[in-house]
Amino acid sequence: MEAAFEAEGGVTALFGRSGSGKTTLINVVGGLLRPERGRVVLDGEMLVDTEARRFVPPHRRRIGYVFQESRLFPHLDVRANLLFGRRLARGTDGISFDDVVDLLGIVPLLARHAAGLSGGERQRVAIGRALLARPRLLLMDEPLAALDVARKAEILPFLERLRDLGIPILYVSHALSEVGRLADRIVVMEDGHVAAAGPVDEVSARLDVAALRSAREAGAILTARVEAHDPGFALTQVVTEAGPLYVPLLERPVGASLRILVSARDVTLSLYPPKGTSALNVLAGHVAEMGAEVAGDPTMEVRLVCGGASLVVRLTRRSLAEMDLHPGTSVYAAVKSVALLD
Amino acid sequence: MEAAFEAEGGVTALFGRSGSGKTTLINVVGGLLRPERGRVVLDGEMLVDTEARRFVPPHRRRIGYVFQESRLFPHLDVRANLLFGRRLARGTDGISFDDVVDLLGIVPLLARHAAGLSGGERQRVAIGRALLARPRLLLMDEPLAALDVARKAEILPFLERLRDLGIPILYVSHALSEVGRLADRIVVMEDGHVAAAGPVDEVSARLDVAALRSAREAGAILTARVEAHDPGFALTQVVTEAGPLYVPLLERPVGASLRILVSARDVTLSLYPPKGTSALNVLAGHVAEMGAEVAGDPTMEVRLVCGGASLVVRLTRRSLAEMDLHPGTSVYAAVKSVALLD
Amino acid sequence: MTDWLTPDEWAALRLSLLVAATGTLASLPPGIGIAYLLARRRFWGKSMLDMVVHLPLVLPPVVTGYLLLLGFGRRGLFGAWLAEIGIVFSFRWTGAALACAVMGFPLLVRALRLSIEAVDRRLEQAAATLGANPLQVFVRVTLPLILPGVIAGMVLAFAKAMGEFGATITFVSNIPGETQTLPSAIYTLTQIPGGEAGAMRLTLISIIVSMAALLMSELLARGVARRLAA
Amino acid sequence: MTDWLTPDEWAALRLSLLVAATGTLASLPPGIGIAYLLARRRFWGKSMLDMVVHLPLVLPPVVTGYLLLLGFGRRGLFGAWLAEIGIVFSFRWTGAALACAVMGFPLLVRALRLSIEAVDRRLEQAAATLGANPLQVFVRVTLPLILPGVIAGMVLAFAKAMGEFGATITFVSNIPGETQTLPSAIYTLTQIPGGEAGAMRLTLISIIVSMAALLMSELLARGVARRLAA
Amino acid sequence: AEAPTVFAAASLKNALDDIAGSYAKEGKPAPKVSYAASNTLAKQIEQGAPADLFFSADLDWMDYLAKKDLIQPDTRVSLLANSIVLIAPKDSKAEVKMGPGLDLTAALGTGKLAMGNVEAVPAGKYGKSALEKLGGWAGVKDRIAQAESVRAALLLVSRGEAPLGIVYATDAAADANVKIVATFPAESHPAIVYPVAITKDSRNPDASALLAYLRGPTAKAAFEKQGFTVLNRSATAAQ
Ligand SMILES: Nc1ncnc2c1ncn2[C@@H]1O[C@H](COP(=O)(O)OP(=O)(O)OP(=O)(O)O)[C@@H](O)[C@H]1O
Ligand SMILES: Nc1ncnc2c1ncn2[C@@H]1O[C@H](COP(=O)(O)OP(=O)(O)OP(=O)(O)O)[C@@H](O)[C@H]1O
Ligand code: MOO
Ligand SMILES: [Mg+2]
Ligand SMILES: [Mg+2]
Repeated sequence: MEAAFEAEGGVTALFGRSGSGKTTLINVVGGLLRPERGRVVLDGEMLVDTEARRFVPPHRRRIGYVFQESRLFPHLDVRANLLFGRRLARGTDGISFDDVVDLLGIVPLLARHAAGLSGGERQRVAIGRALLARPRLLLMDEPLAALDVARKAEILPFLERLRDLGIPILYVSHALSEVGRLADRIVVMEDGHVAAAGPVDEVSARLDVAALRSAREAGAILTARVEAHDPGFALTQVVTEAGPLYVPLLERPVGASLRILVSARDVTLSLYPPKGTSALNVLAGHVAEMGAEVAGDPTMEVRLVCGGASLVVRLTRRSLAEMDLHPGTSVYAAVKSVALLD
Repeated sequence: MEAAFEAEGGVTALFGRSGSGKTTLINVVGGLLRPERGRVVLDGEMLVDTEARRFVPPHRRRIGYVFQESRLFPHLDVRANLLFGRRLARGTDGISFDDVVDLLGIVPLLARHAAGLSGGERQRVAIGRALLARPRLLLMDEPLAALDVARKAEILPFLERLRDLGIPILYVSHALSEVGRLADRIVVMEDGHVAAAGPVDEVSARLDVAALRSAREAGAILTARVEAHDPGFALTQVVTEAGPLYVPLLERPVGASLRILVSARDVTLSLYPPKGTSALNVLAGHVAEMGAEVAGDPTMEVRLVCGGASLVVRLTRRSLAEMDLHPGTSVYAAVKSVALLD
Repeated sequence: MTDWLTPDEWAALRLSLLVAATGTLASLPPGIGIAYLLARRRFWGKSMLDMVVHLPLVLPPVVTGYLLLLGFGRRGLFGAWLAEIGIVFSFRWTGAALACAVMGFPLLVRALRLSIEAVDRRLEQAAATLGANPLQVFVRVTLPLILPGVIAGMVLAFAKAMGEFGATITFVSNIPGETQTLPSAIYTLTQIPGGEAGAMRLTLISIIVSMAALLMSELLARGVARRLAA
Repeated sequence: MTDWLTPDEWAALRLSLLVAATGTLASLPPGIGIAYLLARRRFWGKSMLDMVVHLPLVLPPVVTGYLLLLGFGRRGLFGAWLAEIGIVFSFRWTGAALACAVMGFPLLVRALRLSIEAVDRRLEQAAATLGANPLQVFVRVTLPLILPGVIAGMVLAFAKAMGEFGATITFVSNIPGETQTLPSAIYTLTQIPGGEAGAMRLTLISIIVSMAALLMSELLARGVARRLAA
Repeated sequence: AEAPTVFAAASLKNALDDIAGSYAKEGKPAPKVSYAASNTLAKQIEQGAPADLFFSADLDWMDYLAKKDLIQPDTRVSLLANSIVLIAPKDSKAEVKMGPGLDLTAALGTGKLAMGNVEAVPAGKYGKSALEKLGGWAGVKDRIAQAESVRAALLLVSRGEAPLGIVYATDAAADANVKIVATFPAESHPAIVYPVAITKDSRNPDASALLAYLRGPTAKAAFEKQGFTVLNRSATAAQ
């Protein structure tokens, strides 16, 4: 297994197919596996350096870990599980206990024993437990896979807040949409090595990363700035390099910056400006790059340039032919605003 | 906990938020929990009847179970895990070992021990193990949650084949899209009781089921019939009661019937027939029902009637206002064909 | 070899091995059964059964031997009855094996019970959904998972059998070639002025035998552990 | 009460309880330490340590007692040295407790080791990522998880201590009020004409005491199991 | 004064408990008696056990200590004598002609002869030499069930496991389930003697008073009640 990448604060998303080595990689970062060769550096501190025979044991790393299989302590109730790391971490900063249990919706579970929880409940407790230990870095291995979409939507903004508090996160997920607005950087793994790594808007708009393509979740991630709020319709207008967009009402001050995912499949192209449609957001641009044609796959990806940003669009080859798209063709991209914050 | 529903063959999807009682319910069906009161009937055979004090033990039920936490046998290698139930089940019918391991992509793992597998690998082996025991009914508790989208897309058609072979499936999932084309019936759980149950097209188009709404995955499921194939563009044309649609090429004979999901968020409405757009599928219809307005939520759902079928559309309240939609308004619904089989 | 052991001592060594191995193996099936009952079932008289199993540990071995004599002697409660179907314990090596089995029983059962209690019952449930009946579940899932406990219990019982003499000598006496096991021989030597050297020699042999058994069990256990964890 | 026990027998009962409790409790910390080493670490001499721990099981108790006498007697190797720092075992109740601790040690260690081996190490890893150092991991995760093993081991050791006399009588003799435990008293009674009735009476008392300890341990274990599984 | 400690052979328990009781009634400090096998006690004394008196069941272990200079030779007394008898279960029809040419094979049938261990247990050693002297040893030497103590041998006969056994007269008298078939002539085996002595390390001034009491009339009655013959013979050395 080979992997070299850097992540400077913020959220780094780790993508890759089942068995591609994501868990193995974060185990190395967390200190649960000793790499044969390699170095791990956090905040300038050398955690692992096989050449210098340095290996900081996990308990001195202050790296929180939300495991794929939750690993709650069966001998403790939920409250004691949550407080396990809290007591060990010195200091009083960080997120409060009440905030965490409120947000994760586990207040009614506090006195329960770990064994009786449902799959999703276990995972939420595990997230809370890792957060409360005041980690310097948070490793999350598919933390939301067992959760329903609504619960996911509740927890994601919370993770966003963590990122804004300055806790870097290394986040394993199969769903680009899940980390779209969260991640600053993306690392894509394939067969134990890094296939692509870089800033999220760069990597996510790449048409050549098979793992992203096969994820059917390809999309572009845009940096946006809050422009105005419209509480009546519960919308917020943001400005991106690609143009202005409406998104569901945000609790952010005007001027705040954020990231949004525009999924390739949520964009409809047309040659003429659409009229009288339910698509609130229409961006003008031109085709910049055509993806590869895959036998048996009716779809293709196209990269647009709208203003100063790229958008990825997935459409059928048939539409492509009917619209006669080529690099340079001017198009209008209609984006359903509801898709922005999925 | 209270639950009453019927499922006659085919796939029944079990929806509901984390902790709503999905696992508990299928544990009762599988015989791992004894209900305080109630009856469970399979193929006309009374499995549980608390009044008659009848309780068929799990090993005599021939009900396969893919657990939320895989539960592989740690003392056996992957092959022996897979063959565990195979040896016990009499007869030679059913899916072949080679087919199963091929499809699940676990051939390279056969000689490995269960403990070394990645999360997704474990889950795939667990699916294979349950299938190979030749069950009369298959219980699947979020079997695909740990898998990447590409792997999901590979396994879903396989489950479809199982359904067509006549093995009924009770399928727990958080993702409507996942079971959209699979499920015949939907049971929605809320706080331990059944909130809605019925044929998939009926339930999925209901605007009043909070669990579906909050799932942000609402949509309508249409019954379709294969009309023609277009291998050049890798598309198949199907006919639904709502009108003709293009979907990715299907390996089904002309005339075969199937189900497709039209997600509420994948439909764009316009007042005029769209022109020069990448949306292949445009259906004409009229607004039939307006969903409830939820404070703070910029979106609303609208039910259309197109031909003889219903479609659910989610759009912003602002678009609604701009387009001045009312029950009875004639509209055109543009559906991106790529969304159909996701 | 034969130089440093008298024929009687050779016989004692051979007999000890036979007795310890027989006693240990014979007590395994009932040991597993009782450990399973104690670990998994609730029934009337469970505490009683638990107590009876522990009794040989609590009682001075001589008392256990005495009780065995009362029960399984020629005129004993069960002994008389068993004799009719041809099973005789008194003054036979089989009696020594019985004594060792009884003395080692609490150790065996505890180890097994502890292991059974540690088995993840969700795996047994999974086996049931795959069509395994309770017996098949036990043989194909529970038993392989408790192998470390089986090995540990057998080591304890075997070691105990190699050292047991109080109950043995009281029950079946000390007949060279018939019931004189290694520990009986050692005990006798400690009772004779100047017998220390002989006692120490036999003790060493007994240690070597047990050491070999222990090493073998550790190797076995390591193999099992690797299978379970790797 | 006092009617059916002579003062000497009362003293023996009190002493047995003291000796068994002390021996069991005192052997717990080293027992846990050694079980942990044997279960988790690989080191040179591990087999040797394993063997030494099992020795009291393999050796006839009389031999163990004799070795204790040689080692920890007033003139013994360690005995003489320990006496200088004020620790005297020979012919004191402390010696009886030492004998019981030694005899019960293999049983205790095995139970603990079996439990430690069954602990899911991924839980310990999880504790480490939460900032727990190895000692904290052990105290807050491993130890609570092996409580069933701790209880089982202590019951075995206690029961053994209640029945042990071979090593005790050989090491510290059979002095009423000083080193005469219940099993020694029982043994003595079996050695004299007409002593059977007395022996049976004392045996019953010993059974009742052990029964109480066993029941208590079962209740404790059930509580622990409920905490672990419910 | 501190009560003296007596290390005594287990078979003396009944008698010594009686004697200790009456000794205490006379206002003397009641002795503490540690009962165990003679060899165990001898080795403990060798290792510095706090014994004031050693009361052995045979001469060998007293000699063992005497050779190591661990007893006060001038205090040594051969206090008691016993005899060994041939016993059978009480319903037995066995008859044996005691005397030279003794043959037990017929009476034994297919059964075993229960004895104390013929090398270690005193009663076993005496029994063996008597059988040798009377000529019956060769016939039975492979048919002996050697018990760990004379009590265990008695038990084997009492339970009907063995048709014949050799035990002390004192033991046989106390068990209703056995009957004495014959008594071995005193000259057929070394004298069965229970010697007592004060240990070398004894610092207890009451030790000699207790020893004197053991040789006195009250003690004599108690010993005789248990079937012992009181010799009360001073002996300086062993042969
Ligand atoms: N102890 C081991 N021995 C052998 N192979 C192993 C071991 N642990 C992991 N692997 C293999 O290494 C590969 C990477 O595993 P890893 O758990 O990192 O995958 P992953 O990317 O997290 O996958 P998933 O999304 O399914 O959890 C897998 O093929 C796995 O089977
Ligand atoms: N043994 C138990 N004791 C008490 N409560 C329990 C027990 N088992 C389950 N529950 C509770 O019952 C509710 C339903 O649990 P269940 O596992 O069926 O949920 P679920 O719908 O499968 O959720 P998820 O999607 O998170 O897996 C949960 O709140 C759970 O905590
Ligand atoms: O129970 Mo013992 O004292 O080891 O024979
Ligand atoms: Mg993984
Ligand atoms: Mg569940």
